[in-house]
Amino acid sequence: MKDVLKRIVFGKREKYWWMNALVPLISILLAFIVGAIFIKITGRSPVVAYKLLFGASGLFPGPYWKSHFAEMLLSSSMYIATGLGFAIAAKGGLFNIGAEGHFIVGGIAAAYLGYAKPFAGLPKFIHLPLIIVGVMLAGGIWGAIAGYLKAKRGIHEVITTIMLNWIALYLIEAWLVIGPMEAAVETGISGTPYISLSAKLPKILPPTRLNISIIIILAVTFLIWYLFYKTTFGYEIRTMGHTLMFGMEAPKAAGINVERRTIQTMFIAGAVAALGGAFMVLGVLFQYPPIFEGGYGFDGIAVALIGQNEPLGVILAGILIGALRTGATTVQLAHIPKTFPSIIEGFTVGFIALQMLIRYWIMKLIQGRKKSVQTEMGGGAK
Amino acid sequence: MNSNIPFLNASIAQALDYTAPILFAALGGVMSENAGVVNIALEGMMRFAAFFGVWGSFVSGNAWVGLLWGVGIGIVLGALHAYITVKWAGDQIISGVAINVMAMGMITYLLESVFKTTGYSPPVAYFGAPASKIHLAFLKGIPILGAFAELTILIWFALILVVVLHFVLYHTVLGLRIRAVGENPHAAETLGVNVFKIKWFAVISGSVLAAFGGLALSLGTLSSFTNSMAMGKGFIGLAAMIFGKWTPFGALGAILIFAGAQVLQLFMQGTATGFAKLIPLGFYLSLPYMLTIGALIGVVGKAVGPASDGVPYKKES
Amino acid sequence: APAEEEPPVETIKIGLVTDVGGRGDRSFNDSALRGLETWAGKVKYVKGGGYEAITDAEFDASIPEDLKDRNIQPLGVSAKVLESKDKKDYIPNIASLVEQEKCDLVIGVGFMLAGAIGESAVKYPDTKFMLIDAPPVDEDGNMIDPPNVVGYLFNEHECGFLVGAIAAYATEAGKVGYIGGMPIPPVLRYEAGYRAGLKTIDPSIEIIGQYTGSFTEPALGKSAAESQISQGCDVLFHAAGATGNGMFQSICERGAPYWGIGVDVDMGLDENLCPARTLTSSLKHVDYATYLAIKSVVEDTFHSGLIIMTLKDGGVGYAPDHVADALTQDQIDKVEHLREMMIDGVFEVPTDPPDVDNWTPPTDF
Amino acid sequence: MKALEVKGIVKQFPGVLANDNINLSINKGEIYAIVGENGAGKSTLMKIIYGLYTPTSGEIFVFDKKVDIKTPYDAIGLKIGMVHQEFMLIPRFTVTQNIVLGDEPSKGIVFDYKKALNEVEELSEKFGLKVDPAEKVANLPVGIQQRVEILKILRRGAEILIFDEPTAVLTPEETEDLFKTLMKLKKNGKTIIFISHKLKEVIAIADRIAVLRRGKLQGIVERGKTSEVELARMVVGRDVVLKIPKAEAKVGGTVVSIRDLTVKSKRGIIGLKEVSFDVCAGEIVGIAGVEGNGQAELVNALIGFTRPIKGTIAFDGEEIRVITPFNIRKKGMAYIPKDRKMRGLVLPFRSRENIIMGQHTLYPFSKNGVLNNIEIDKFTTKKLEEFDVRPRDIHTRARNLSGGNQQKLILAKEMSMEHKFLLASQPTRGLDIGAMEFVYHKLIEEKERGMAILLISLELSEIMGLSDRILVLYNGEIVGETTPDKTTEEELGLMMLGLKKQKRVAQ
Ligand SMILES: Nc1ncnc2c1ncn2[C@@H]1O[C@H](COP(=O)(O)OP(=O)(O)OP(=O)(O)O)[C@@H](O)[C@H]1O
Ligand SMILES: Nc1ncnc2c1ncn2[C@@H]1O[C@H](COP(=O)(O)OP(=O)(O)OP(=O)(O)O)[C@@H](O)[C@H]1O
Ligand SMILES: [Mg+2]
Ligand SMILES: [Mg+2]
Repeated sequence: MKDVLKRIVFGKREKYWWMNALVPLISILLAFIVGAIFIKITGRSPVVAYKLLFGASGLFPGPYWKSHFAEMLLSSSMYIATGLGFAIAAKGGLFNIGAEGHFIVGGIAAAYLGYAKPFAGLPKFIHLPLIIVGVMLAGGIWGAIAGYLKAKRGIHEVITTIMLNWIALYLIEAWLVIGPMEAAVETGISGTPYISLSAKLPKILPPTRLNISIIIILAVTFLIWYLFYKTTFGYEIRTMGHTLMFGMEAPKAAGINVERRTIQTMFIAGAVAALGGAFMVLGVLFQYPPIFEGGYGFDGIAVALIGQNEPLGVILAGILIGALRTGATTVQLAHIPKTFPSIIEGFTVGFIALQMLIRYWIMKLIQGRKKSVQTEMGGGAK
Repeated sequence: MNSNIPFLNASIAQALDYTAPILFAALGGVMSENAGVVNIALEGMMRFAAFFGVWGSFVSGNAWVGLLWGVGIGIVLGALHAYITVKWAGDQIISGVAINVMAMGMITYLLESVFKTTGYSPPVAYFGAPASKIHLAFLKGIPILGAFAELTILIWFALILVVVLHFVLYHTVLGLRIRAVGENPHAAETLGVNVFKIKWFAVISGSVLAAFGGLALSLGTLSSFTNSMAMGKGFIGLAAMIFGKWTPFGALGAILIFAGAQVLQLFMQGTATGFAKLIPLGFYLSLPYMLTIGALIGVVGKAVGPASDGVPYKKES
Repeated sequence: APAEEEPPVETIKIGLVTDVGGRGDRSFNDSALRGLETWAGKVKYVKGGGYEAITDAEFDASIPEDLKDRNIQPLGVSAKVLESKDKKDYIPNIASLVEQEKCDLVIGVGFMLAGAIGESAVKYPDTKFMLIDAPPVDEDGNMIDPPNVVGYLFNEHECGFLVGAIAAYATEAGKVGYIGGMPIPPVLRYEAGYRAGLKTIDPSIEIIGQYTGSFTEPALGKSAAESQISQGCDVLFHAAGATGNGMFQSICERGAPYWGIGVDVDMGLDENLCPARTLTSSLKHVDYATYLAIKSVVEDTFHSGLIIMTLKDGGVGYAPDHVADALTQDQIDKVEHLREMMIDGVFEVPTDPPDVDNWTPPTDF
Repeated sequence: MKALEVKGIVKQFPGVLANDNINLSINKGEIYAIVGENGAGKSTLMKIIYGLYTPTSGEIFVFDKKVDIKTPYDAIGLKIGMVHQEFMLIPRFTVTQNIVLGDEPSKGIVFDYKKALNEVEELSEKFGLKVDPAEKVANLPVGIQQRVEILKILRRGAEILIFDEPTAVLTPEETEDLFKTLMKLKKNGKTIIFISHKLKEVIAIADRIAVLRRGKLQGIVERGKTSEVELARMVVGRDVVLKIPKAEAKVGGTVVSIRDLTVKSKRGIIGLKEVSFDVCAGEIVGIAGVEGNGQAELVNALIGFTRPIKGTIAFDGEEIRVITPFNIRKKGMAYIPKDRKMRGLVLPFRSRENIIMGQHTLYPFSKNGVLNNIEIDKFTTKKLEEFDVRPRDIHTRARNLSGGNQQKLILAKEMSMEHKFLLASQPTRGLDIGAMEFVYHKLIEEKERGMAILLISLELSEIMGLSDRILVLYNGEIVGETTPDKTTEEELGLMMLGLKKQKRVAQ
């Protein structure tokens, strides 16, 4: 997917542009092959496993397809959100491990705005947008903290985002959810109160749970793409992406306000990742439970990387992972542990990392000369 | 007063016990990143090693065999990471994430296949057993030093490694070359330093260190593998390495602050009275993390890594 | 007795959805699985999935002391278990158990599934559902009572109270520890009961209580235990899931005079923990509840509603483990007497830790 | 005896034929110069000889033996050493560590730093290249850094030394030192290949001169058998007016005025002491000085990279309290940085993206925050033509441009930007004479359009030729102010070394 959009903007530039699309596909294919071998080794049947996996993945029509399809898109929308959270920061040369934190911050914000008095009971067309805005603000601010510390204090974002993840977790689950925001426990079910009807994401494919979250995230993704490749703001962020990590100062010298952009980039990253948490609360759980157990944040990194940090790529990768996870629970019926799909996810990312090798193979196929491969890389490498 | 000495020592001992796994991971990071290869797979490597250590100890009934298995998987993963990032100049972040994700899936899968459970392994021979600890009776009762009276061999190893690694990096030819490769591989190459060899070495030895981190957890602190045991420790190690400005002693310092706060936090919770009782649990639990950021803002400040850390090294064509 | 009659021709299918803890949590997920697989199904889970039958010996061994007299017999049902990796999985898991596996009864383990079971119950009126630790709720979190759902709650505070009392007698230091995972309702009920029990026997006993913030971090559990021990505690009780393994770890390393108290299941029987120094365990018979629910389906006596499992009906209790070694017969009798009193409703045990302070303990026992 | 021979070397880059069948034969003990336009293929050829690039075809002979140089390691083995256009140094390491790296004196595995220090000491004595072995390279001015590079290759017993534009970054003094060194090396029988754009130098020092153009060998001239003019014609393919056109300054109002500016240097010592001066519309003020005497500090303060510890900077009569590159550029300042790669360009970006950096927010490149690609491409095409950036392709990544062409791209970017004040720090570094001439004309043009220009340069000829007023920086202070017609290069030289002060014209 790499550079696809660059090409849309700049016209076909790289000689072997189609490679950028082909490589991830081959990576995924290889991952499934290796995955099959792995199952075989551990004494199970790859055929059965994949049958179940894909049968229930929602990717292909089949029994109960509708509900699987719905479940797939439900997860995908969350993976895309956290994936973008990572990709956006990466575009600006920032290494954001904070999607996990942004996710739960988004969750709690959504829950609060969803049940708290002044808001709850507003008409849906006001309440829902209001929640979305609030969620993005909350997640954005949480992200901006890391951005601020990076910009003003030069503190490495890796540290701050990791620490902020844990701080968010504990402040939310060991304070807010069991304190100020705790529900009246007469049902014995703790966590925050449930959100009002007006806060729930409208369903779009009854009787399934599928709701507008996927539409929202697709829209957001488009906006992000537009931001990056069509606006001066995105242009500035990309100049940082190529220089920040290597201590180059060209953008700053050119009068680009790098500090502010850094903070803004982290804000946007946080805001988008937070949407994922909101989707979980507004569309699936309807409350913030005592223990949230996201995990979406870290998978988001994988999603972003499989998608080569490009908006379109993130969408496709998000759908892939969403499908794998949806099919995941059903493979248990063949007595294959539910985590099997994340093995495939791992292999996929692995082969993506090995794309130089894959490119080299492809090149060899087209014209078995190593030199040309290297020059192609020298010329086209990021 | 004297009555507090045992408690003080015990607390320090706990802090050290808590430190060891993270410290190993951080040192692993120091090793490979000084050679210019980012390793965010510390987390996954710990998890792999924690499991294989237990597995080895389980089948052999001998903790040392477990140790070997753990080191073995460390080498394998290191080789994988090096093959991707050094041989094929692949993106180091992507490669690292790949290993982390695989660790999540594969280990659960193996745990299930080997021990028929997705939760825990049975207990195995380990280094934390009172018998196998290093006993320095003469230290007992001395304030602070007393904490070192009964530590596992792995904790000692971690502490000694800090010194060793410092020596290697800053006082040996190898160290000079490692750092040169991390700073400017092209310069190093024009002087005939074999950049690739150095990177391979640093990455593999780095991940072996990370592997020890996993072992310190499953065969040091505990005696079994728990599916979620290494959760986040590798990343804390990563953070500590950066906090410590990519130096062994720096990392140690960072982790001691963190582990200290962790122990303190638990203690304060337990003995909270009066006003302290009103402080929500969340603030106690997040104290170590807030403290870390605080320390960075207040004291440590800006950290700059090796100049070409994370930059894939490709020969010009 | 119903157990004597032949199992029905086409076997009844029971589905079970674990919460994210999953199989092998050595806690209530495993407990529920015992009720379904070991007791109702008389099978055991084997490598690579699948089941194999177990011998009568194994079967009898699996039944805890305090349930021996409750006539637990195989029900010849077949089990379908789905683990959940994520909260989002509950509903799809239930759906595939109902739609694909055509299960007669679907069991949801843990209050996390309250919503999922609630929704599904409405969606699939012809399937029966059982929910552990909570009543079913609808999309707005309101308790509902569909005709096809039975919910089981447990009085953790009652068994917590008993182990508290035992701890009070067992401690020599006059200082005991409590380790919690996250302060969620069941855990809080345990803590409240525990504190109440201690207060009843000897108000002067000091309690050091710590929350590790996680149910899955044995290393933290160990730190907590070490910290409490180094502050002079000699009896430790945990309600922290896997985190608690760390507590038993340090108990095991130190041996006498330290005692550990297990939670949910009889951890004194768990070879993997520390049988030698497990004083007792506060039992929460999810297994028995599960068994009862299945039985009601098999015998077609299923009733919807909310069932609260108490000391009286064997829903909760304490495991004998090493109580006899640590306590004098006279003390044991006192504990037993307290048990009677609770069963007879002579006194109530608070369910929220803060309430313990101004709660007046029973005296004449 | 032939030291080095290349036969039919061809190097094809995607889209660019950098070297086209080049044949050279270089005798042992001679100083062999290679000149040519930017992008002619000089560096490429050298990199091939040093094993950094693999040629598409062609053969190399070293001391009459056919060799196959795959890596710099092979080159070193063949006693070939190279001082690169961009230095290959590790700033965080000390001079000594940099020099001994790869062949370290050691006791067992332990790095014997003391021994290394002595070795370097001796080495610099032996070749008369003064450096402080214990100093961090980051703290060294380029001149000294280059010495370190030379010592590096000498220590490896190099017989053939390649210098890629060594003088581009040097002050006249440093250049003279270097030439002394080169002659000394020549006496010791070393062979030297020397790339430069400064034809005067080349004629002064080289025994033979090869001229490259568009990747082809244009011709080889013997020492003394050519003149600067003639050589220039060979290089550029047309006559070049090396004399800088004089234009009378129509001095307007003050644009920038600096008062007792005091700035700390990277190393925390005071690098600039209480400097005061004005730059007016329509004049070029030249700053002469040996590198490391505060130029960097002055530049950093003006562009807002470092905050002065004392003093004020006023723009258009209005004092600016806190200067950031952002707000100062808004006020209308353009800046040609000395360091292309660090401050000039985003290397992975294409020409079209680089050239708008800094003005991307302005119409027509963008309108309410949305980029207008058609306009950008039009503009880029025009500018590449105007500033003769090669290749013309607006999609070339800056990374793949030759040094000189990168510099041209920066000039195109900065000079076409809306501005009142131009801060030019060594604007002609690495340019061929053709380009140099072009830049001179541009600067004069600017001035006539009423721009205020502050020119920082190590080239006295440049300073003398272009400036209307000359300020001499020494040791962080302005030790003299004069005008080209009132002084000579000699006098300036003395002032730059602090040997001669001159009363300043009162402000
Ligand atoms: N890695 C590369 N990929 C593609 N083209 C390249 C690469 N390196 C150099 N070129 C092209 O090869 C040509 C020669 O470059 P080279 O650096 O040898 O020029 P040069 O003579 O050194 O110019 P200068 O005097 O400005 O340094 C230039 O047109 C440049 O754009
Ligand atoms: N180790 C050394 N050996 C000899 N001279 C030195 C050494 N270190 C510093 N100097 C002198 O110190 C002066 C200041 O160097 P400095 O690093 O300030 O240059 P600079 O102005 O920062 O370089 P630039 O303008 O390229 O940024 C130089 O003139 C140099 O001659
Ligand atoms: Mg060049
Ligand atoms: Mg200077």
